[in-house]
Order: sequence, then structure tokens, then C-alpha cells
Amino acid sequence: MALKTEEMILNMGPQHPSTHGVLRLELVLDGEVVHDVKPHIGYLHRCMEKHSEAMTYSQVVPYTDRMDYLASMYNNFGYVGAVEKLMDIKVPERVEYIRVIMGELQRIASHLVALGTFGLDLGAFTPFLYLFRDREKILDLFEITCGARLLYNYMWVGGLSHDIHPDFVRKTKEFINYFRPTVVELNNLLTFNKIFIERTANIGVCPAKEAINLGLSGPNLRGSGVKFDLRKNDTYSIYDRFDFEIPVGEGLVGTVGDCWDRYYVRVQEVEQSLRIIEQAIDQIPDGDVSKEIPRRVKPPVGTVYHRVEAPKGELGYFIVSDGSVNPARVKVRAPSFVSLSAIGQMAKGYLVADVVAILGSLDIVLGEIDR
Amino acid sequence: MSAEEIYNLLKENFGNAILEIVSNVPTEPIISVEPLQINVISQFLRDSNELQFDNLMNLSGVDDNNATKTTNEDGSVSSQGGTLSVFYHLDSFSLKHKITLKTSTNRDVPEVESVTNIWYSANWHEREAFDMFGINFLNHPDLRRILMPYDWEGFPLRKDYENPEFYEGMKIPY
Amino acid sequence: MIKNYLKNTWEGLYTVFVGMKITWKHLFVPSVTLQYPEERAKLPERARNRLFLNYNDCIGCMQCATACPVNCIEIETVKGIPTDMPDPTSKGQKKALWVTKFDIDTGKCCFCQLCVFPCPTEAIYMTAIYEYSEFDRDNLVYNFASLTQAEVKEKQDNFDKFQAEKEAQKVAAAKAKAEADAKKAAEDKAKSEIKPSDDEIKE
Amino acid sequence: MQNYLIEIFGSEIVAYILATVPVLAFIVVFVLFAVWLERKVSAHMQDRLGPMRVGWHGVLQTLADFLKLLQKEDIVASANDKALFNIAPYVVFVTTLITYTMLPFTSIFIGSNADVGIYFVLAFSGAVVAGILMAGWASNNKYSLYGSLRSAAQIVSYEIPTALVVLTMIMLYGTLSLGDITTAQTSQFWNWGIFGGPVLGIGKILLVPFMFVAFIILFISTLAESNRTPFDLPESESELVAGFNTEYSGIKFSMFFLSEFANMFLIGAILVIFFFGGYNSPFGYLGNLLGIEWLIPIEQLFWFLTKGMFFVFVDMWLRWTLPRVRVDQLMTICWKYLIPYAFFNLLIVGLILLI
Repeated sequence: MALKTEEMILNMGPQHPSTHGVLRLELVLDGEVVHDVKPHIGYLHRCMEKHSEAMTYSQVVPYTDRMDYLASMYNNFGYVGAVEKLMDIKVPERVEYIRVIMGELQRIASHLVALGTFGLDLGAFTPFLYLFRDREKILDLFEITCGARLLYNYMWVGGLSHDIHPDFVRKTKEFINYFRPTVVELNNLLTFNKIFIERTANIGVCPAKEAINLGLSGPNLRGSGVKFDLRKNDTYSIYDRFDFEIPVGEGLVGTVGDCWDRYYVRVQEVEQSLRIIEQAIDQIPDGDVSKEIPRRVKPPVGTVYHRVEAPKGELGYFIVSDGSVNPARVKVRAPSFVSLSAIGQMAKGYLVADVVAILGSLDIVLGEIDR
Repeated sequence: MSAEEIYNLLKENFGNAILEIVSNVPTEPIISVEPLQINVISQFLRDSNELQFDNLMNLSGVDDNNATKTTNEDGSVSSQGGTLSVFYHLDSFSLKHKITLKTSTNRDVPEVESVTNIWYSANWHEREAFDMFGINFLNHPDLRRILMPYDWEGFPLRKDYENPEFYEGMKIPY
Repeated sequence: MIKNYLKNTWEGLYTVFVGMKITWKHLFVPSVTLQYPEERAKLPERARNRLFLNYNDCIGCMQCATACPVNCIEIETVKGIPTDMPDPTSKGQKKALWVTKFDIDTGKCCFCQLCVFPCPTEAIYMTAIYEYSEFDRDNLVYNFASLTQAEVKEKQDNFDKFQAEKEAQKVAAAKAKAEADAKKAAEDKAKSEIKPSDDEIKE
Repeated sequence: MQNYLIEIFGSEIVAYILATVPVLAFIVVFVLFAVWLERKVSAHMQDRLGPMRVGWHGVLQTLADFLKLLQKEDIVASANDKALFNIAPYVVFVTTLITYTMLPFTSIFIGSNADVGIYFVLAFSGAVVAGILMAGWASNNKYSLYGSLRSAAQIVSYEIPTALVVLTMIMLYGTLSLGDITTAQTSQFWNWGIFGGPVLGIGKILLVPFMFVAFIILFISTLAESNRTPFDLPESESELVAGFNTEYSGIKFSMFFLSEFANMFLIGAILVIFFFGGYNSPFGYLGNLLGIEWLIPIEQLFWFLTKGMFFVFVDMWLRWTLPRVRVDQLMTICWKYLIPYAFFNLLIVGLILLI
């Protein structure tokens, strides 16, 4: 006798513990097997792009902070980079070095949240708190520099709001020495745990070709085995001066491009960021960080698309200038926005619990998706 | 490949569908194309061996703000004509070159061919452009609003957009 | 296959014990928690928290209000009159305006510090105070202007009066000038027209 | 104990009801303590402090939480199946409570030293499924339904390795009664189940590794039966919000909570009884040494609770170390790993006992 079965629709979110914010996923399920995923977004839409049109160029910077609130420094970095490109400003060396150090510290901080919440999605609570504890130490470094812990408004068009604190260099070195062993601890506690591997290996497999077509970027793309990093392949700022590797997914425990690879790429990137900071911290030249800040930011008529390797992936700013002090259009190509659009393709055929794992491995931030 | 070469190559293949190249702007040369040919051109850009643009970095709707505005008797401003544009920023992983395409469509019936079947990542970008500017992407698999509520009226990022007074009985701003 | 099976079993158990060892060690690591109301983290000197305005130093130049991306600062000013000028700032900069209203809606403030940098007298700055929650949203609007309603009215009246006087003086001056001109013109006319006018002829 | 009460009150019913009072009181006090312990253990493992405000290091925190839960509104949504929804928490709690009657806390206090002891415990800990299914179905919530179905599958599956290991142990002791099993392990700690129990000679040395395997299997499978991490799929927070108790609030929710923690001690107690000598002291009794006879039961209670609490602690330790397994992996662990191992173990232990 054939039993009559039908698909069931399960609403995951907007209030759900592991949707990383206010995301609603409409899951079409057959038992526990996912047949389709439809994301519904916009719950955190704050009209950032519309607001920007009414702001002056420098007033947009605090708004960019609030997009990817886990990596505000990098959002600043991308935006000011775009405006500087449009205005053809050459920022002082010191500013470049400080920006890179801040950006890499921010990358570590963002990756720590990504790794921690990924573990949390799979039920491992403790690594999450260890990582948050370490992230606090990075935020302390930001706090002594610019006074804010989360939304910095630190990088301005042409310069920085504050010079680094006299203690900053010493404290950063202390942090690096403190932090290295905790990565090893994370690997022992979570990365190579058998249950964790079982939960993530061969789940959400995304081959390189598909990953490119889906528009994945950053660690998600590298997890699929594509050796592509904007810091090296389309270099900006002064990244070409540093020596670092691009970790890619190798399918160490499963298939290339599975959740575990995406996770492990992030773990390795943390180490690479530490290397960049170590190289940069000793070379910071002297200088005035506010020398090149224009009194009035008024770019010429034109458009610019500037992309940077944000912790979540390729963060692009498309700015249309009509020659006035307000931008005519600011479009943000948010990495999470594109990553999330891929979830429908990636999660088909897996279980409900795997949707959570895939979502966690994509490392999305709803602030950036909804803007 | 430089933008000029790409332009010439496209011109050879598509003739009148390729309108012009603007290369004296500050940052990047822009190739303007016909909105209803964009899918064919995109297909060529992705699949041609010399180009291999396999990555759509960004797709962005823009209001060109060139409508003629007339002030009515009651003080309200109505605009006519003008264009909405869509910018495509393409990148090739293998050949490491970039190009910007631009296509303009008229504001009253904005229609552009969708490129979702060529680059999947265009899917949500096109939905966003539809949501914000009302640009109708033909042959898009799932053209719905994305960031605004599904029953929102008007297209917020158009320059002539005015905030509604009420949404679902709630006063705006509250 | 059997080998794989046993390997899985062994790895499953072994990695669990590795993890347990780590958490066991952490059981004896001193905690990082601060018992908040009793213990407080020391804020760095650049801490960005509640905005504060040193009212006596404010010259009412509106630069902070223009810089604010969220429009949380509201300023109204009245021009001072020569007999009733505001005292100069603590650094000796002269003030030309009475700041009659300086409201900061800290509920709107986004702590971006953009208002602090343009201030020419360093009157507005961010403090280390971060505990200022209120039960009523209106209480989050801070009025920094220390002038009372009456004083504001007085300044306004003064200015209006001054303005009116000035206006009157101007008018008077203009009138006087006009009169003088007229007079002069008349005299000139009289001089030039020795012959009586038509009216006089009529009479 | 019952006989003593029957003598005092002259009525069996009153005596039996009164005999449950200490058990109930124990569960409530234990849960209050265990919840606090769980929070403290998790906090210190995560370099935090945990509750610190109510009482010394927050010992009264659970009491405060319990009072809060009592005051909360008892929400019953209109689409719920009211009767089942209201009964479910009590079914879950009562079935857990009933199993406690079989536990030998000391040599003189045992709810019922029935001959079918362990069989009874297994039967009633399996009956929890009924309550959980009721809760999941009656909630009329998809998450609850998933949680309860997972729970049913999980508990039913893990009954099998549990039963196989229990069978092994029954072969060793030759009895089903928990009281008798404990008595068989008296005098010295090398008589404990983990060291081969009351068997003597070469068999004892041969038994030790297999007893250890049996212990691990029983530990894992009972852990799974009590729905604790890494097997807490029925309420897996990150997937199913709170599983079968998503819709519950207030006192009904606290019933689920109570039974979860009571279950934790129950599995600890079962492990202790089978492998660690039950209430037996490893070093002999202070009471015997001093000649104070009434001290012995108190010492026995102390040892029983200490050993039981140790396993409760290990549960917590595991919970704050491991991620959660997936539902199909849960079944894999049970059917592909635990059951074959338990079965082989059973055969080998049987062979050794035959020698």
C-alpha cells in the first residue's frame, strides 16, 4: 500500500536561534529532507542606500559601519577606498599601514564570530565563548584607538579619525602572542572533533565552477578550492607588500567545497592575518594621519566600483557622483547578500540540521544583506 | 584585454546593440549597450574564449536623474521622461580583466533582459533593482520585491519617490 | 571496511576525550567575567559615549549640527547686541551669538563623533558616561542651553529692539538723508528756477 | 522501610504514599542543585562565572527561577489539543519518578526491592516517549512535532543497546533486582561491576576490558535516552528552537525540566549500581570502624549520591564540550556501532562466564 505523503512547509525564522539575525527561511520538507529553501529577507532593511543620497560623503561612513556590524572597519575601508579612487587622493603611508593592520584585526574578529557561531549552530557552545573572549581583546585594541568597540567610524576619506594610541603596537604584539595558542586549542576542541567532522564534511558541497556562478566570494569561494583573494589578485591599498598565503579548501576530511572546508579556510585565514599584522606592525612609518583629509569631499562627476576583500567576501561599493557633495547613488555589493542567494541551490537534498550548518558556514550577517 | 578592445570585439559581433564607449570618465571605461540585447551580449561575454567573464561582481540599478521636472499648480513635482540605468561590473577569474557595462532604459516602461540564467548571482541583484527602481527584468525566474515588504507601493530609490503617509494603517514616520 | 569501522569508533572516542581534556583545563582558568555594577572595565581615554557640551564655550557656529549624520543636534541662536554680548569662551574666543537652544537627542545619537572634530572651540565632546538610560524617551533629549525662557525672550527682545532701533536709525538716517537730499534738491531747484512756477502763476 | 511505615500507620496506602515523599523531596532538591551545578559547570568551563547574585555564588538562583516559572502565565494556544497538552508534562514527570522507586539509595531505603527491578526501570524510562509524543503532537507546532518524533525514534532505538548491556550485567549478577545487584558488589571495590563483579579467579581479569566496553556503551546509550547533548536532538536548540517543549511555559515547562534532570540522576544511578557498587563504599565504613551502626546508611547514601553526582557531572562536562550529532548519525551510532559492539560484548562475556 502506498502511503499518501505530502511536502511540509516549515518556517525557519525570523525568530529562530540560528538564522543569524532576522532571516526567514521557508523550507519545503519531505520528512527531514529539504526539497527547497526560499529565503525571505528585508527584516533589517534600514534604507542605507537611500539615506546615503541625502548625506555628504563623509557622513556616509557611520552608515557603512552599520552594514556588516561584525566587520565595521572593513566596511569603512571599502567605502573610503572607493571615494578616494573617485577623487584620486593618495593617502599617506602611515594611514595605509594602520588601515591594513586594523583591517586584518577586524578580519580576525569577524572570523572568530563566524567560527564560533558555526560551532554554536551545531550545538557546541563552549568554543563560541572562547572565541568571543578573544574577540573582546581585539575590540579592546580598537577601543583604545578610536574609542568605540563595534561601530568605529575610524577610516575617513583621505585619512583616519585618530592616530593610533601609543600603546597600540605593544598591545597588538601581546595579543598576537596570546592568540596563537588559542587557535590550536580551537582545532583540538572543535575542528578535528569527530562529531563536528561528521556534521560538516560532505555537507553543502559546492564545486568550484558552481561557486563562481553562484557568485560566492571570499572564504566561501576559497573553500570550494578557487585560489582567489582580492588582496593578492586585485590588490588594493598596500597588500602587495606583505607575504601571506591564500588558504583554499582541500577536502581534508570530505569533499572539496563542503562546510568543513569553508570553516577550515577561515581558521587558516586567521593565521595568515596574524602574519600580515606581524609584518606591518613594525613598519608603520611616521606621519600625520589627517594630512590628506579633504576639507570638503566633492568628487568629480563619474562612477566608481571599488571592491575589497572583506572578511565575508568581496565587498564592493558602486558610487555614482553627480559632482555635488552628496553621492547620487551608493550601491553596496554585500558579500553576504550574494552568499545567501546561493543557499537555495546549496541546501537542496540535505536535512534540516544541515541547512543550519550550511547557513552557518556561509557566514552571513543580516545587517549587510538588508542594509 | 583593455576596454577598447572588448568594445571593438563586441561591436564586431553585435553591431548596433553596442551603443558607445565612454572612456574619459575618472575611474573606469563604460560600454553602453541596448537593454533588450544584454542577455545575448552577456552570454557572449561569458562564453567567448577571449573574454571569459565568469564573475558578475555587481549589478546595480541607477536613476540617472535626467527627467524633466514640472511643478504642478498644487506645488507637487511630477517628472517625465528620463532614463533608468543598470550597471554590470564583470570580472574574469581566469583572464583577470574587468569591464563595466551600462544599459539605459526609459523610465516609464523600464525593461531590461535578465542575466540570471548566465550568472546566477545576478538573481538577487536584479530583484533588488526591481524593488528599488521598478526595473522590469524580462525572463527573470522570480521577480519579486526583496528588501521592501511585498505589498509596498512605489520604488524608493527613484529620485522622484515620495514617502507615503501610511503603510498598512501605520503612520510614516511613526 | 572493518578497519574504517574501528577507526571511526576510535576517533569518535578519542576526540571526545581530547575535547574533554580542554574543557577540564578551562574549569580552573580564572574567569573573564566582570561583575558589572560592582566591577567596571576601565574605559580608555578616547572612549566615545554620551555627548557633552560645554555650554560656556559654545559659540553657536552650527558646525556640529551640520556634521551630524542623524540630525540629533538642534541649535538656535540669537545675535548679541553690543551692550549685551555673551562672555568669551574659556580660551578667549569672542562670541557673537547667544545660543538660546542647544538640544542633543541622545536617543538618536549614533556615537560617530563626527560632531566633535569640526568644533572650533572644542566645546562639544564625548564623555565616558555610558549609563544614562531613562524610562521616558523625552528625557533622552538633553538641553544644554542654560538660558531660561525669560532670558531667551529677553535676548530675543533685546535683539529685536536693537534691530528695530538700528532699523529705526537706519530709517531715520535714510530719512534724514532723504530730507537733506530733498532739501538740497529743493534749494537747487529754487536756485535754478528763478521764475515762479506755474502754480504760483495761477495763484 | 515500608514495613516500618505500615506498622506505624496501620494502612498500606498511607505508608506507600508517605514512602514516596523522601524520593520526591530528593528529586526536587536534587534538581534545584543540579540546575545550579549545570550553570556553574558550564560557566567555569567557558571562563565565565555563571549566576553569582542570589545567595552564595548563586546557589539560590534556581529557586528564584523556579518561583518565577510558577508565576508565569500558563499559555495554552487555541490550536493545541488541550487535554493531551495538559497531561503530557505530568506523564513525562511521573514516569521518571516511578523509576526512582527501584533505586537502592541505601541498604535500608529502597522504594521497592522488586525482583524485576531493572526491567521495571527500562520499561518506565521507555514510557517517557508517550509523554513526549503527546507533548509534540498536542502542541500543534511543526518544531514540536519534529522534536517529539525524533525523540521517539531515539529513545526506542537506544533501548536496544541499553537492554543488551543490561543483559550482560544480568548474566554476571544472576538477578534483575537492583538491590541484589548492589549487595553482590559489597565489601571491596574490586567486587564492583567494572572490575568483573563477584566473579573470582582468571575470569575476573578477562572480564575487566569487556566490562569497560559495556560501561561505555551503557553510558552512551543511557545518555542518549535522557536526551542530553550530544544527543539532545529532540530539543536541539539551533534547529528546532526547543523541540517538543517549544510551546510550553511556566509550571508545565518546569515539569519537563524537572524530569530531564531527574533522568540524568537516574542514568547516573543505574551506571553506579551496575558498575560502581551502588551505595557501597570503596574503603569500608566509618560506622563499622567506630561501632556506630546508624552511621552506615548515611555513609551509604553519601556514596550513592556522590557516585551518582559524578556521572551527572560527566553528562554536563560532555554537554559543554561536544557539538550535537545529526538525526541520521544518531541512528548510525546506535544501529551500526553500539548494537554490534554490545552484542559481541554480550557473547564474549557469556563465554567468559561459562569458563
